[in-house]
Amino acid sequence: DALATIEANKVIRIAVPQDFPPFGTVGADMQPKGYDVDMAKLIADKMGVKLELVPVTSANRIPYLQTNKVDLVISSLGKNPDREKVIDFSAAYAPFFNGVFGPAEVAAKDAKDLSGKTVGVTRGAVEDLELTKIAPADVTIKRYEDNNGTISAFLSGQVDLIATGNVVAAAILERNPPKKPEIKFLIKNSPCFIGLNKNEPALLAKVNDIIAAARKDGALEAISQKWLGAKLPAEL
Amino acid sequence: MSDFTTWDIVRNLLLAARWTVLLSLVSFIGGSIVGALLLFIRTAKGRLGPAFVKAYVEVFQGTPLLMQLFLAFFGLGLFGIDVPAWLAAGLALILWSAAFLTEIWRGCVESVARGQWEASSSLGMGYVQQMRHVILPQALRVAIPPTVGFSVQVVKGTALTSIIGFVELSKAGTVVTNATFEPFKVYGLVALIYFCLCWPLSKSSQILERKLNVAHRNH
Amino acid sequence: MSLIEITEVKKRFGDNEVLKGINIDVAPGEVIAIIGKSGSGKSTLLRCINGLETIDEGSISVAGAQLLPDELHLKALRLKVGMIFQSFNLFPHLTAGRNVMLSQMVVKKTAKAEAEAMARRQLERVGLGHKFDAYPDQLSGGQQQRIAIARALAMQPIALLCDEITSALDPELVSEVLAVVKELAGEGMTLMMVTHEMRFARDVCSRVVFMHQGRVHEIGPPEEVFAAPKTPELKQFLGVLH
Amino acid sequence: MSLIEITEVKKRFGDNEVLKGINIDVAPGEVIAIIGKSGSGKSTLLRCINGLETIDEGSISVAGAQLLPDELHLKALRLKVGMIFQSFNLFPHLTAGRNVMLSQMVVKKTAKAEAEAMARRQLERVGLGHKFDAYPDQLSGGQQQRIAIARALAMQPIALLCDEITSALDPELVSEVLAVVKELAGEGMTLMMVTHEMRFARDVCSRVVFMHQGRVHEIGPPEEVFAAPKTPELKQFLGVLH
Amino acid sequence: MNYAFDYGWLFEYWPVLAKGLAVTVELTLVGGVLGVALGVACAWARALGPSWLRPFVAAYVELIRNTPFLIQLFFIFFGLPALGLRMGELEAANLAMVVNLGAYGCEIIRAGIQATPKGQFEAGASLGMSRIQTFWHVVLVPALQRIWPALSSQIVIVMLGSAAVSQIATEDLTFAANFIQSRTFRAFEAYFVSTLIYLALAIALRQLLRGVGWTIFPRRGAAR
Ligand SMILES: Nc1ncnc2c1ncn2[C@@H]1O[C@H](COP(=O)(O)OP(=O)(O)OP(=O)(O)O)[C@@H](O)[C@H]1O
Ligand SMILES: Nc1ncnc2c1ncn2[C@@H]1O[C@H](COP(=O)(O)OP(=O)(O)OP(=O)(O)O)[C@@H](O)[C@H]1O
Ligand SMILES: [Mg+2]
Ligand SMILES: [Mg+2]
Repeated sequence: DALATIEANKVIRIAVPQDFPPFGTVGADMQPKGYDVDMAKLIADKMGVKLELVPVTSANRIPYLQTNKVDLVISSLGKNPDREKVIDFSAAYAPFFNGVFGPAEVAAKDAKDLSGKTVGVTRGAVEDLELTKIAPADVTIKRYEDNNGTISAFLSGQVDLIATGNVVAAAILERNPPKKPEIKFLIKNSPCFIGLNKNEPALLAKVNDIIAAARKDGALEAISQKWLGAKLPAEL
Repeated sequence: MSDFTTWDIVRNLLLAARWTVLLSLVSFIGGSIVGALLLFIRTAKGRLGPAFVKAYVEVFQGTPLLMQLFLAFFGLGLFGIDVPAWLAAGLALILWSAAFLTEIWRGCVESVARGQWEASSSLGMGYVQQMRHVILPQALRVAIPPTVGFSVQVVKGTALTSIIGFVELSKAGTVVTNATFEPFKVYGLVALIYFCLCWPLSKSSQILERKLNVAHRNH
Repeated sequence: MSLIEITEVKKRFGDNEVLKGINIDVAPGEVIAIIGKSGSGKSTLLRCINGLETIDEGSISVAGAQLLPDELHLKALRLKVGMIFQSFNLFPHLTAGRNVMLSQMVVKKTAKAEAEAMARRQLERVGLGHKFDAYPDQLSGGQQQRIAIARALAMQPIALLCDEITSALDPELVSEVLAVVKELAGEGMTLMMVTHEMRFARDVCSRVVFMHQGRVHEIGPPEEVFAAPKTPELKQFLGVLH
Repeated sequence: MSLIEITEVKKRFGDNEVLKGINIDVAPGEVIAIIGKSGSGKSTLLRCINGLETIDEGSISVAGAQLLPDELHLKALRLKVGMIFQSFNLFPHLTAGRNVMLSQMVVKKTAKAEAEAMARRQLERVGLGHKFDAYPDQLSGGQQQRIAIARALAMQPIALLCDEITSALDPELVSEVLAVVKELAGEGMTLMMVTHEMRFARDVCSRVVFMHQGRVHEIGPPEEVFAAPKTPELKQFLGVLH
Repeated sequence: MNYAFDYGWLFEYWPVLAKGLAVTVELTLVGGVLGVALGVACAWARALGPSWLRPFVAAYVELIRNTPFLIQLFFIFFGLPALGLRMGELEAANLAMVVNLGAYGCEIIRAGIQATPKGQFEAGASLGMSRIQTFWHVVLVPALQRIWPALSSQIVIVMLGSAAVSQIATEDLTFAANFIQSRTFRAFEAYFVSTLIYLALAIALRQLLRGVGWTIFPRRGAAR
């Protein structure tokens, strides 16, 4: 029983990203920070145990969990049926304001308008799952390793449009690049979940309780404001 | 969103480069020891030993190092064997380097003239004595340039340890780029640091080789 | 009693039967010259006697002991029989002196001082006492070959096998090596040598073996073999050379 | 008129003056043997005539044309003068036939069929017509050297330079190569050859050049040079060899 | 072990794997052939070429050999467009492979050229061939034969190194593995399968190169 182990050891090990802003990134001191990191801190706090952050990538985050090297994965995980066969998901803990962005001269009001275009996206991220679902067959989706790849592909003109989070697009705009990503349309608001091993009902219940409480007492709202610059949507 | 100054970037990359150096040293030194053992087995008479080393080399040279690292860390984890990341990284890198070094050195041993084996045999020396006193001293001289040359591959190979959680130079570069979105600056610096680490190695390998060729011509 | 007894020795490389039943007995102190065309199996025969090749049939015994292909027997054999090669095969990373000392120290576990004394004695014997500290690549071919002889002698063998030891030498260096061999013969060393130096064979050897297609085609004292060759093959062979 | 005129040729390697003023005139159809100790400059002289080394002073002219060290003159020269080396230098990746065809096709742009016909003719001439498709490492040293001769002949040179072309051969193979050279000499080919085969030099050559320390020390018809050497150096040299 | 391996996804995702395999093979073939060609040209320039050319080739070789492949790839794919040179990810990956193998091949082939006995150059010269003709007709093939095993190993290394191209969205074998694991979270299975395919590819490639060696080099042991 993972929960019992955590409480006995007084330590919870949580996998967080460090190359996926704004959910996980680093400061100038190379310490992890971001939405997912704050969420991890919140959970450790509420459980009253020490937090051990384990930085992961999209390639190894699930193996970390499956080999019991971490107890939870908080890495802006999106849900799909295949994934649910392998691990369990908590209640949603974060919204994801995903949109398709592109330069002013490219017109695209909804998914149908992407037809014939090339869209860049970060492989395995929520927007990858969602865009793949809604895009017409003749859209070319280029899947890059990380946000930097996606953004570089956009800035260097390798793709027409990108699908990414609002905050990432805002970060590009901040640099005032020659090519400005403007919002074209929002992808269905798909939330993120915390991942944990199967057959850990106690831990799952505990995490869900903490999320529910955090939503009530405004802690989650505060994290959302801090990292996404937006209110938590009501439907979360 | 980014609070990195250029100095922060350089500092963090240099700090991460310490891992690159440490991992390189471990894998090179360990790889040399294991490689030397394998070399003895590979060049000895008999069937089983050489065949084993051959298969070993085939597997470690025929699969991506990334996967070897992945399997050493997570694969063993699946079986409930909890190896710490540094051990898995060290192990995989050592086994990987050993495979290459054994092959490099075997070539050098084979480059020693057959007459040297025969002359030492006819003087009554056994296999280990021949290797120790006659073959290796000659092979070693030839082996130094390609061995130093291979160390460059080791330095670059350590980049793949990020798959099991090491934030060495390459990974630090990725992490910092994803915080700053300044790929050209960051990757330029990463390339520069790699170049500073590797170039002295390749250069000295070339110089050694040239020396050796000159020495050879005097024969 | 014979020192080296070679009985019905056969040797194949794959399908190629290189030695087809060789019989030679060598008495102590004999000097045997082996002559014959390229490919007739001369080198192979010497290499078999020294255990560098294993024989397929027949037997070879040296000083009464059978040649067997395991490490222990081979080592014992090689302490009795020294071999010198066409290409010298000195160890290039060691000085002349060290070349001569090495096998004594490694194989016989002779103490260093003793090995060195022996090395100096043997180098003196081949006329190269002053080259003790020279490296092989600082020496002429003739000098290198004499060092190789000293190296073999330092193991105090009871017989020496020489495979075309002057063939890789410039013509003017041949005589200095042959002089050393002649001296050894004079001192009673048992010698089996493959050679193209017919004049030397005639002057120094007690018997000449003419090999042809893996067989001993003619054998006898040099006067007989050279002056009155019996077979057309030997006649032709000697004709070609002169 | 002379075919090859060598006038006051000097050649230095660094501080080492290897040729110290050589004068030789070779008439068409002459067969010149060059003899001398190792290091006396024999090879260097031939290499200068073929333009493989540039000379420091003096002049060399072949068939009236001066030797100049630019690609164009060199190529013209080499079409006139062929060279054969001690170590054969056949191209190991090409068959005997291809070895002979290559330079015709590449240098003279001869059509393939024609080059092949020429190659067959020349291989026939050296007695190796049946080895057209053999690779060099399938051939004996003597055969390889005869192919090298055929290769040079296929370019239809007016003179051939031979540098110790039998020194790397086993004794029994020497005669087959010398037989080919003798035939060439008989057909009137101009030849300059460095050789250690004194008997051959005596029988076949029109003149013998004895080189000593970078100079032509004695020159003359073989009867004179061999029977009545004038200088002690030549006496000593001949003595060593016999 | 409490992990249950599940290869059910293979049924749905095998086209992704097949495409990945095809791309990796394509990259290896194009990179191998053009890379060796570039390597030969550079080796010629460094060993025998005009002296003004040598420093440029040397700089190229040093630069490539001493920096990671991934970064070279990034500069080609994201950097060259800034200079007006835009290419798709497959072309960029191909170019990176060629440039990379070219540099390593250069050094290997150069060693082969430098091991050519002087007599071969002289024989060529004395038959009237120019330096280039001698190189092309006389020196090159035996030089390649001499270093063929080393060159083969390098081609296999470059093939395995091609995994990095997945980072610029080139859909090679590693991309396929990553893609599949990002959808199914079956990382072990995906990586295990791709590793086996890489191993099979490496073995097959080595056999292929041995075969190529047998056909272009007519005689074993001809060059030593
Ligand atoms: N290791 C080997 N493997 C296969 N065949 C061999 C080997 N060694 C020798 N042979 C063959 O055995 C035959 C006899 O060779 P050997 O070297 O004994 O001849 P040789 O009389 O010494 O000739 P040479 O005068 O050229 O030295 C040759 O046909 C040779 O090709
Ligand atoms: N490329 C070179 N660089 C420096 N010195 C050389 C070179 N080639 C020859 N020499 C020197 O020139 C001298 C004459 O050499 P050469 O090869 O002409 O002698 P040789 O008469 O042909 O001797 P051999 O009979 O040994 O072939 C020697 O002292 C040799 O060391
Ligand atoms: Mg022999
Ligand atoms: Mg010479």
